[in-house]
Amino acid sequence: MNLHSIILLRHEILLTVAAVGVLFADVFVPREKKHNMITVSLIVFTLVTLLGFIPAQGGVLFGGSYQSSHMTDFMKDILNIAVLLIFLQSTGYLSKPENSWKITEFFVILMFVLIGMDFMISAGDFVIFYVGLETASLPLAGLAAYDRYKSKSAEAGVKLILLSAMSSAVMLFGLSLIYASTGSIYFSDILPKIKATPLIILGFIFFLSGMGFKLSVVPFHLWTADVYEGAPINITAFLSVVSKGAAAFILIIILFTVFKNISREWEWILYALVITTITIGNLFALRQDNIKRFLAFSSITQVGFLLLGFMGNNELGLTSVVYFMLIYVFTNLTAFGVVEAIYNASNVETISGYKGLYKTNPLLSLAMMLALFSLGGIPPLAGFFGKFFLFTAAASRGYYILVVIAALNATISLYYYLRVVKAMFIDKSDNPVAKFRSTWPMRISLIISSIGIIYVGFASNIFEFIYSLAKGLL
Amino acid sequence: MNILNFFIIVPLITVFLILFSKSLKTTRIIAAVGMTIQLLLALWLMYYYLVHYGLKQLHKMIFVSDTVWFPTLNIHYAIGVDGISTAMILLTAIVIFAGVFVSWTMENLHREFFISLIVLATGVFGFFISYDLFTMLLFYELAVIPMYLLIGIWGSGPKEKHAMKLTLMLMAGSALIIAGLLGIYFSTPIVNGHHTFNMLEISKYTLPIKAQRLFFPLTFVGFGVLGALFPFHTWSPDGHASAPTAVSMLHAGVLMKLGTYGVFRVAIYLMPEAAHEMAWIFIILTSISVVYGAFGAIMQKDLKYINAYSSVSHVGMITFGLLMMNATAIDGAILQMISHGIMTALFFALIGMIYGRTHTRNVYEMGGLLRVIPFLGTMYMIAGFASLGLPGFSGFVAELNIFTGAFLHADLFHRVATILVISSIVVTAVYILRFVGIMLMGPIKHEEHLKLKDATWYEKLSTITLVVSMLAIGLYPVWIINTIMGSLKPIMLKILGG
Amino acid sequence: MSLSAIIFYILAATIIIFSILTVTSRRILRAAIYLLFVLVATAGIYFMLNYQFMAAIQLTLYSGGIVVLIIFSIMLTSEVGDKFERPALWKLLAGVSTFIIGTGLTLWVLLSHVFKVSDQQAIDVNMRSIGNSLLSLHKGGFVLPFEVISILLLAVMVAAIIIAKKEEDNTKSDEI
Amino acid sequence: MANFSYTIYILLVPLLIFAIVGIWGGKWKPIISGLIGTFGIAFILVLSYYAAYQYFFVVNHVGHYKQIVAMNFLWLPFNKILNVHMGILLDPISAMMLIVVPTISLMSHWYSLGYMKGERGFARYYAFLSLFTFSMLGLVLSTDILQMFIFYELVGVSSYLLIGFYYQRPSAVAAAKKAFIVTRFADFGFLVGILVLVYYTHSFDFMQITDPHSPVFRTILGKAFLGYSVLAWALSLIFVGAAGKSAMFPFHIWLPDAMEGPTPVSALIHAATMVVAGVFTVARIFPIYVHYTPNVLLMIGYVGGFTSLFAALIAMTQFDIKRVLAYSTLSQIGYMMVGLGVSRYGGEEGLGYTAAMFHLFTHAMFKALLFLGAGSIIHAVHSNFMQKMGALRKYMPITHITFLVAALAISGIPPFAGFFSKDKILEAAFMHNRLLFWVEYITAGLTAFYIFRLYFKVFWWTDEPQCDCKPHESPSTMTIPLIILAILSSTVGFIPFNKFVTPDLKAFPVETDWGLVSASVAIGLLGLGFAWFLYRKENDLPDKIVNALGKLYQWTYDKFYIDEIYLFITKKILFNLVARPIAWFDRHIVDGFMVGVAIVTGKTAEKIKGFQSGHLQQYAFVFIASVLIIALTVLYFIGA
Amino acid sequence: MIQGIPITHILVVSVIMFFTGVMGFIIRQNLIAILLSIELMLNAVVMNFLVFNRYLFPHHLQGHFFGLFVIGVAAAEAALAIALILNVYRRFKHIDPDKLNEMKY
Repeated sequence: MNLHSIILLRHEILLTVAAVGVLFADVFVPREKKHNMITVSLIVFTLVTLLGFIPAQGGVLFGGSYQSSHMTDFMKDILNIAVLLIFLQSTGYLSKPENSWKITEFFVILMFVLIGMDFMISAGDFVIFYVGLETASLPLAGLAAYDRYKSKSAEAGVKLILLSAMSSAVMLFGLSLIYASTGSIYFSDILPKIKATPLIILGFIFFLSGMGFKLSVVPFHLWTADVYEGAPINITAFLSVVSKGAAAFILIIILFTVFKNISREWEWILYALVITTITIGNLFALRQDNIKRFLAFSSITQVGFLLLGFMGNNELGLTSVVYFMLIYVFTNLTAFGVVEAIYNASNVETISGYKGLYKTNPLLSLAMMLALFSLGGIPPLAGFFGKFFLFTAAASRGYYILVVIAALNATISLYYYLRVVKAMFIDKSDNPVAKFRSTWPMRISLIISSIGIIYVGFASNIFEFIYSLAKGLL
Repeated sequence: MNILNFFIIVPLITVFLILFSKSLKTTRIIAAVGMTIQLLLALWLMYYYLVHYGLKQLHKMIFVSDTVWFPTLNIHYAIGVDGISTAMILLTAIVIFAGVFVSWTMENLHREFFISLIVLATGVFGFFISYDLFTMLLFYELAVIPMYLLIGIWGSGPKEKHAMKLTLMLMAGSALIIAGLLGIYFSTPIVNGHHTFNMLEISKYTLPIKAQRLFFPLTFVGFGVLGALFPFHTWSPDGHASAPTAVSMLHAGVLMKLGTYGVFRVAIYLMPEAAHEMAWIFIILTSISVVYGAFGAIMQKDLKYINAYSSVSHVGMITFGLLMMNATAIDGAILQMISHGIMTALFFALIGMIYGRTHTRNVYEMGGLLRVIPFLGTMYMIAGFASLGLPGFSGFVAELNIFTGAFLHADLFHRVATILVISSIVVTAVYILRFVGIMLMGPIKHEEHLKLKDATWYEKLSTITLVVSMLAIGLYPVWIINTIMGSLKPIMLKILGG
Repeated sequence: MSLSAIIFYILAATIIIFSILTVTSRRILRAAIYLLFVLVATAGIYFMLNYQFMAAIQLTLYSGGIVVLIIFSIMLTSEVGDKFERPALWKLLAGVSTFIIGTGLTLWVLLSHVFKVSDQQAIDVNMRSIGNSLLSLHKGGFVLPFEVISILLLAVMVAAIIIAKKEEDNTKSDEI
Repeated sequence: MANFSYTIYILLVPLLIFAIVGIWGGKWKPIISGLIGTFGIAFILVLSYYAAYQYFFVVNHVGHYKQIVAMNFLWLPFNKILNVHMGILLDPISAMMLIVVPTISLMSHWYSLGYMKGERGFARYYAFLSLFTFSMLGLVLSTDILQMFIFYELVGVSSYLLIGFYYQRPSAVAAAKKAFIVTRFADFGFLVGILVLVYYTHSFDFMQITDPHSPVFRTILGKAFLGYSVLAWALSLIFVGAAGKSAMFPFHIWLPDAMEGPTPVSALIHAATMVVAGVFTVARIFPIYVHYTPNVLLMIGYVGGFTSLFAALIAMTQFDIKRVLAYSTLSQIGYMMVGLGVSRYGGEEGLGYTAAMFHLFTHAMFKALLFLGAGSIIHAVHSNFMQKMGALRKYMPITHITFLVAALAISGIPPFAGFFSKDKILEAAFMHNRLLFWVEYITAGLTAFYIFRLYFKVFWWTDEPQCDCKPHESPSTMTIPLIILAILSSTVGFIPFNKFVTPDLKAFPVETDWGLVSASVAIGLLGLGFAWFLYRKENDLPDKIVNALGKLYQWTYDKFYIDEIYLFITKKILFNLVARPIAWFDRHIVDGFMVGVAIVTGKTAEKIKGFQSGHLQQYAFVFIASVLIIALTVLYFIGA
Repeated sequence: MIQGIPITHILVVSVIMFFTGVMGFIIRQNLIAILLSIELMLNAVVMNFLVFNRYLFPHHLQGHFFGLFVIGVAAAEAALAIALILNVYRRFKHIDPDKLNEMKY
């Protein structure tokens, strides 16, 4: 270990230090002052996030097990931002008396998870990838059951862990097959040996389905809605934004680098998956009333769009995926922030409960509308740009039919986003959510993410920046 | 700074100021001032273009500016106008100007209303000034979406359902457009390492015919949905019926023109070869639109439905004219865009005003209104006459151009289609006069209608603005025709040159 | 047939039979014990493969640790004499068909693949080489996953704590 | 050459009056609007007379005319070749119309000052009258066939407005609508005709498209469509337009209903000016008809002939005096059409043309007189029905005398105007088409009969009027126009039209066929006498005849059920069988499809909800099954 | 490398074990039994890695270590899963997966 490797590993090291530090600090905080840990954690994590932006050259460590590049750094930064926003949003929830004794754990576990993700993204072999992946998913099952007094939360936790264990078993089985045919776990060694033999294809499909599970790609998505509904909103937000982001990042890197020799095959598999994902996600989202389930299915649809970028299979594809993820962070977290704020204030988490919200809480409604429109891909919000570039990426490879299908599905998705808008702005309610003020960290996070929604689309330099990173990676 | 940017900046500033307005009074004054400035700008632009190029039948893109936006994809914020877009901008400015005055007493959530309305207009202006396909798309969708809120919140009847139908159908159209635009983009040759979204650039190439065959119908239908192309027009009656007055005006008057303008500027202009090949399909559809819309209007009861179907018919004629693909017909089609825009805006404005007084839009419940509200009644008749293509109003000139242009095709198919389309003038006369007769003439059906008040100053202002605009074209059309003709020259070269 | 072959087939048979028993036995405790047999038999195979270290880990961590943990939890959640109901028909059908198709497909792929058995000199697997590999910073070294897995374990521990920690506070449990 | 540029004021002044009175008229005392209108028209009258005088006698040698374009400007450029111009074309027929239109218009304006006094919307009325005058003058002065079409439309709309003047009366609204729509339908034909024609001639300009020597027609003649030459199609379609305005069968149905308008309007529009627009149009492009499509011209003749007979028959049975006059108008326009239909080109052969124009001219005078007289009667009796009248001669002497003059004129009794023009038409028909001659000859007799039936029923028949009213002579504002028109009706017949208005613009000598003259006078007198016999005194003989005729009478009385047929076509077929199904189709099929897509989507969503059952193991099964399915599919394709 | 045993024979064992685990996951009526099935699957995977390593690539230890880490993760997973299952048991007083469907559709 030298300075160079420390800088390369700065995200992971910073996080480890922060997590362990917070965990230790917790020991010295008396029970009745535990809520101070919120502030401490926030400050620490803000620092981590900021320090993550320190530029550094990419490089390879541990004989290829760890690959860092500008692109992976940027991906980690995106995840950091997302987690920071989630932390900001969760203050209200954590301040509730029943959670006071497990505040620190919340932060620490999420930071650990984030470390796992960072390693996963930087993985240079399948072992580190696998271990990172598990680090990034197992503890979340615990957090899903964070509201352990709630039956739904308990149910969510157990569903998540069992299904995710199964999916990782399947994925591992696939990896073993790939190992069998290539003789290595290192990406760089595997790459030249990948051919479209039945063994590799089978292994690849097992692997892909495992990743599909993490990304909630239909038909591997069934856990999503239940877990999202049962888990506390912050964890749902984390699952839907950060987990998905990390999985998408590493999957696209692996697909574009390791498996690029069988791209013809995986493109066609993804072709089918895109269609099923978007369509099924839409169909289920259509009839949800619980806002969390609704957002779950909506996020499935969004992943379907994201896969369009995978179809791009070039710099543009990578760029559009990362760009979309960035936008998705802001967009979805705005939505989750609003949902959380409302839930904390009034325990309402159904769409029908949102009726008349604009009358009582105009700003929150506007933020929600912004988020929903962005999800629906309405200009000039960032979602439009994100989606358009994903389409562009797919179209750049000639998948026009797919683009048409996806775009038509985007229209359907608009239907249910508008349904929420309708509930908030148009419908009258005898019993609307009462007027309230959300906590200041929540407001900060909503302001940041709303600005993100508006700004990221217009800011072509962000897109160009990502593109330059993508060029560096591929 | 490019003057065209003001067409976006002025509304944005207006919107921004409205955010801080406290009462309806200040809101509407801000909106009115903003839109008046916009109208003056548009008039100045038209004047400028006329004096320098229009009257001499010259073509020039003026105020061209081209800022690179997304260098990787070669997306630019490219703006500039020629005679056609200048005319469309003027149309938009007129209609939104009138629309603001029509909404003078919008009590409910006034700030939000005017903001949405003006945002919508911004989208339209942006669409007309840009010549980069991406920005066009962006503004296009920007213009479509506030519609949902405008109808959903301030509409009437089963407004949510209708707003949803409208939004979804239009966005579905836009989905096709997205695919079409991307297809066009990737069919352009790579210059300096990039494809291009720049319409002017693209028009210099002949896209591969295979690509054209795929993307022409996509873009055509996509834009056609907004242009109420049969059988994708059903959002129009419902949407218009539920929309508040100013929105109906803007939507029928301007937004539907986005569709036809897109059909023209993107589908036909960029892919003329496919257009020539496939025109017959769409000629059949538009001919159906024209006659079908007219017949559909006869049996309606609701004033807005009547006008919506009539719009289907009239806008169908625009697309029909475009598909004839000669200068005369296209010229007519563009004129028809403007003419129908103003005419139908006037109609909807009047319907709103009449509804505001009688509280019904069912024609069969009204009667003899000419007696009690002579100003509005007369205006309604004028709108009716304009709609049935009476000489002196812009519609006549436009239709005549379309018909004459269409008749330049001597083969049986075109002739039959054209004659079918021309026959709509009779059907139009039937329903217009029928409803004018029922509603404005005859005995007064309800006692309380005797107490109705005639137009107020702002109502007069908005209607008269529109009528004057129609007359300005209808009485002496040479100025606008020369402008359009001049700008059509290079386009025709592309369309016909092949 | 050599002795090792005979032993192998016995182990193989054990594994297969007890695997199936694990998933079919209607008494949970027995199922856990059957699993233990499977794991032990697997360890036997690892021995035969000359991976003593792995065999040891298998025995201690898997058979020793996990199965015991499981058995404890079984004790907590069910009475000794409990028998499950028979699974629903759809589950049975689904499970069996998945098994048949899955096995068939995978085996078909595996068996039709020609594995080139390496004739290279096998690396000597002893504690030294394992230790070296585990702590090596270079290619073939696994220090990084080793670190990460420790984080994983820490995280899982913390997570398990918040799930399992005794309820110190007297906050309400809102349902059930 | 004299400068005709002032003629533009003939068009501008009425337009200006329309605008001014239309916009501000409502705010003034009504009479001011009336006076502005009337004096404006008087001003135009002077200008027009001067222009006509200049045209006939100053710029041209009498009997040798040129077409003069007084002014012309580009109005609507279609493309490099096709342009629509607006302008003023002076030639004998338009110069003639410059006399007719302002004259009758002025009379109507003047007359209306009395007739419309105290009516609501007095200003509006004058505005519309001015609009009409503008449109009609624009029509006759057109240099360009599209200009003519434009003014066709404008004439149509001003007619609509004036018929619907009493817009609170449902019958008036219906009549106005009918008039507009029927003429609009005809205009549709007209427009298509124009477009077909223009496609080949590459010009809208009358100077070019009526030039029979233009080479372009030779080339068109070769082109055929469905067996007929394209030119014949075009010209037939143009005639359709003309027939619509001139209310030729089967477009005649609007005219009788149009009598719902105020009577002076009927006099101006539906008797003297607008309804002859069709005749004028045919006359305008007569050279082409006669040179290239004689068959179409013949058809025009037959249509005219049929209409004249048909309308005369109906006129005999009607009791509404305005309707009688309306049918009489139809009949007389039929005459004009026959005149054109039997005409040839050049020299004496062009007699029919000249006669038709002559008849147009004289008819305008006496028919306006008849209508205004009828208006005066209605003004006094407050009813349109002759059953309510009788013996009015005692109460309304001026009206009586002037009406008698007009009746004699229309009956073709010398020396009144009608005699001269009708006689010429008969002469022309006799020369070229015996069938039409006989039709017209009989019609002449019928004409004399029905007009005198009217005359006697109104002014004689009983000793006292049958209404509960006090009939009185109309005020001088109404009677003076009557007197003027009566004078005109008795004198204009002496104008030697053959010197002025001929198809080839060259005068030709005309010889009177005294045999024919006497025959025509005889038939006129016969009709007159028969009417005298039946209706001079109250008796029941007419009823007996009616009973004797039975069904035949009934059919005639019900106008041969043409209205009902139209009603059937519009209400039953167009509305119920076309529009209603389309509306239904649109709501249920097209929109239903779109809504259906939404519903199906929703239903599908409902149907597949079972996938998300909440069962952990089902999720696992779906997962594994999907993996296996994907694997099988992909491996199958890889293998293949 | 076991003398005289071809690699495929071992693979048959591991594949059967794996899919037995899958089957068990689907058919069992008890959350802990499901956990047992998962352990079967993971065990099969580990065996796969080791067999491949030994038979095909004996000159390095990558598969071997992969197996090792899988066992480590499996242990953590099992521990957490048991904690969660116990949590479910505390809430519901049963651990029957069929009755664990409060959230659906």
